Amino acid sequence: MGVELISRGKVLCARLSGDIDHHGAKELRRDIDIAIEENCPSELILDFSAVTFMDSSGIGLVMGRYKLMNERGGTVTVAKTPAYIGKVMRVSGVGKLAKIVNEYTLPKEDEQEVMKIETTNQ
Amino acid sequence: MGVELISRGKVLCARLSGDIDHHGAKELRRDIDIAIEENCPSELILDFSAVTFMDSSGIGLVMGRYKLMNERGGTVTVAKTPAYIGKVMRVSGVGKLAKIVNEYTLPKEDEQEVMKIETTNQ
Amino acid sequence: MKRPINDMKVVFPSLSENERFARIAVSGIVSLADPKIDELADIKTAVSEAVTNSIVHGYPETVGKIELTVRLYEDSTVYIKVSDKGCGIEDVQQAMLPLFTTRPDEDRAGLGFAVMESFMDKIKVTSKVGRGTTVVMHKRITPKERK
Amino acid sequence: MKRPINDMKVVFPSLSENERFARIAVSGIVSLADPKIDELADIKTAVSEAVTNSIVHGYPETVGKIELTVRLYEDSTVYIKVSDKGCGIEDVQQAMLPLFTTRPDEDRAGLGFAVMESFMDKIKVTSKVGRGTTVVMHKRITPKERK
Ligand SMILES: Nc1ncnc2c1ncn2[C@@H]1O[C@H](COP(=O)(O)OP(=O)(O)O)[C@@H](O)[C@H]1O
Ligand SMILES: Nc1ncnc2c1ncn2[C@@H]1O[C@H](COP(=O)(O)OP(=O)(O)O)[C@@H](O)[C@H]1O
Repeated sequence: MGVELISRGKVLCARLSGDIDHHGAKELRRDIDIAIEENCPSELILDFSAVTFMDSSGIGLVMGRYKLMNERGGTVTVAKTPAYIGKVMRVSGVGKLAKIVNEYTLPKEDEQEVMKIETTNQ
Repeated sequence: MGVELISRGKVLCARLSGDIDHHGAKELRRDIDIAIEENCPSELILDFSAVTFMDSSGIGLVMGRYKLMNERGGTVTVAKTPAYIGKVMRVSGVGKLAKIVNEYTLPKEDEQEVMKIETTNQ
Repeated sequence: MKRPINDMKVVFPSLSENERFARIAVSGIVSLADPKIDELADIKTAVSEAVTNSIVHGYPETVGKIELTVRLYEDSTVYIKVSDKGCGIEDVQQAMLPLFTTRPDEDRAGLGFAVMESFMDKIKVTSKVGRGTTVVMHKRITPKERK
Repeated sequence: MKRPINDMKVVFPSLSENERFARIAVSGIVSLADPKIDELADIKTAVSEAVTNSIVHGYPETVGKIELTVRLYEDSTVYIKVSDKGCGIEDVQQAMLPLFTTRPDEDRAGLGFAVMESFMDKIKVTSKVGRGTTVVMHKRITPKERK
């Protein structure tokens, strides 16, 4: 379980990986929120392509980030959800809060900031 | 768990795969013994390279095949044991019954017989 | 329903790292019946929800025992029971409403029961304040063709 | 020894497919302590031996219950208990001798106890004819450095 954070211009991309459950969500949340504070993005992309399991704790994670980004006048995009995670997303109606996309491109930029945070906590 | 059987001349090679425990050993044993009956090899090579777990049921499998091959005047070779399986082999002293090798080459032959038996039983 | 062809009962403490363990244990039994990947994912998710609820809500301040029972029946029905002896639920019907949560601070979405309901065929929740909560779920799986 | 930091008790029937399940369950708990790969393999192997013995020898004709307990202690000691209420062992010392087996017909090597002894740090076997057998094993693991 972990998150890799990439900030490009006004976009912050969080590439999540591993199992997302209540146990791991706390750390993911903390890491993403710190990156939001530091980079003040107008769009937060949550990339689920490397997520292997997710229960409603992952929905809580999306909803919580939506609240934070909304307060700051920004948006949340949910990207690349594997089939089984898409199912959890659909049940939760998260599509009302976040844009759901299959693909995305990050803005190219000379100045790019990559923060890699790998939580090895199982 | 499964076994792929390759008969070339007087050599019968059994490529084992998956977890070898008491539950699966019975089927492996049956498949190998049928191939011994049919091909009458003078050497049986047991290839452990694709085995992911083994307990003393695997030792029983080797000892039982040794007895059978010995009765028929043949030999048993244990090949390509991964580290953790080598450890089980060492504890059991199976080296007294079977030749233990890292590599082997099968005799080339025009007439070759391949029997693929994949047991999907988990 | 007839006697189970296989079953398992696990007892473990309400530590959040055991959410993962509960999923592994349930996969271990259910996968013996050769379910389809998405059916196994559904069951793992439902178990994860129920176990997380016992950890987060059942024993909010303490560490208590959680009991997980899994049974496989001949007709390919999976029976799952998750129970705790925690604080219990005052109004079960209200608790089961989508988006209802008593812990919004903790980023709980209030969708645990909604996920269990939509991923399993049947769910029954019994609870008594101060005594604990039991969730029983059933799902019929389609075993892969055996040779 | 102090209180465990995590523990689990599983009860399951003596079906041979549960040998695999027992290994999955024990890995699920032990892997939370981040052991080295070969230490986890040792523990899985020892559990597989003990559980197989209960299935093959403890309940040769019937299906009975097997109980598996795993505890993790703060000093990284793993405690494992496997017990059955099967036929029991008449002479435990003899049973533990390498190559001794009462089921040579079944391709049993008589090395189950030898493997448990050499893969774990400590093993204690208690048994009573007609009442059942309990195997208790300990192993100190080296948890990987945590960040
Ligand atoms: N095992 C339990 N013990 C006590 N209360 C529970 C339990 N499970 C659920 N609840 C109550 O039901 C509410 C709704 O649960 P759920 O739908 O899973 O959403 P969430 O877990 O996100 O709060 C919880 O907020 C809690 O108040
Ligand atoms: N749980 C048990 N119940 C009854 N008898 C047992 C049990 N475990 C071991 N035994 C006896 O001890 C003998 C030696 O066991 P072991 O060293 O594991 O070798 P194996 O399983 O290959 O026979 C067995 O053959 C059996 O007679």
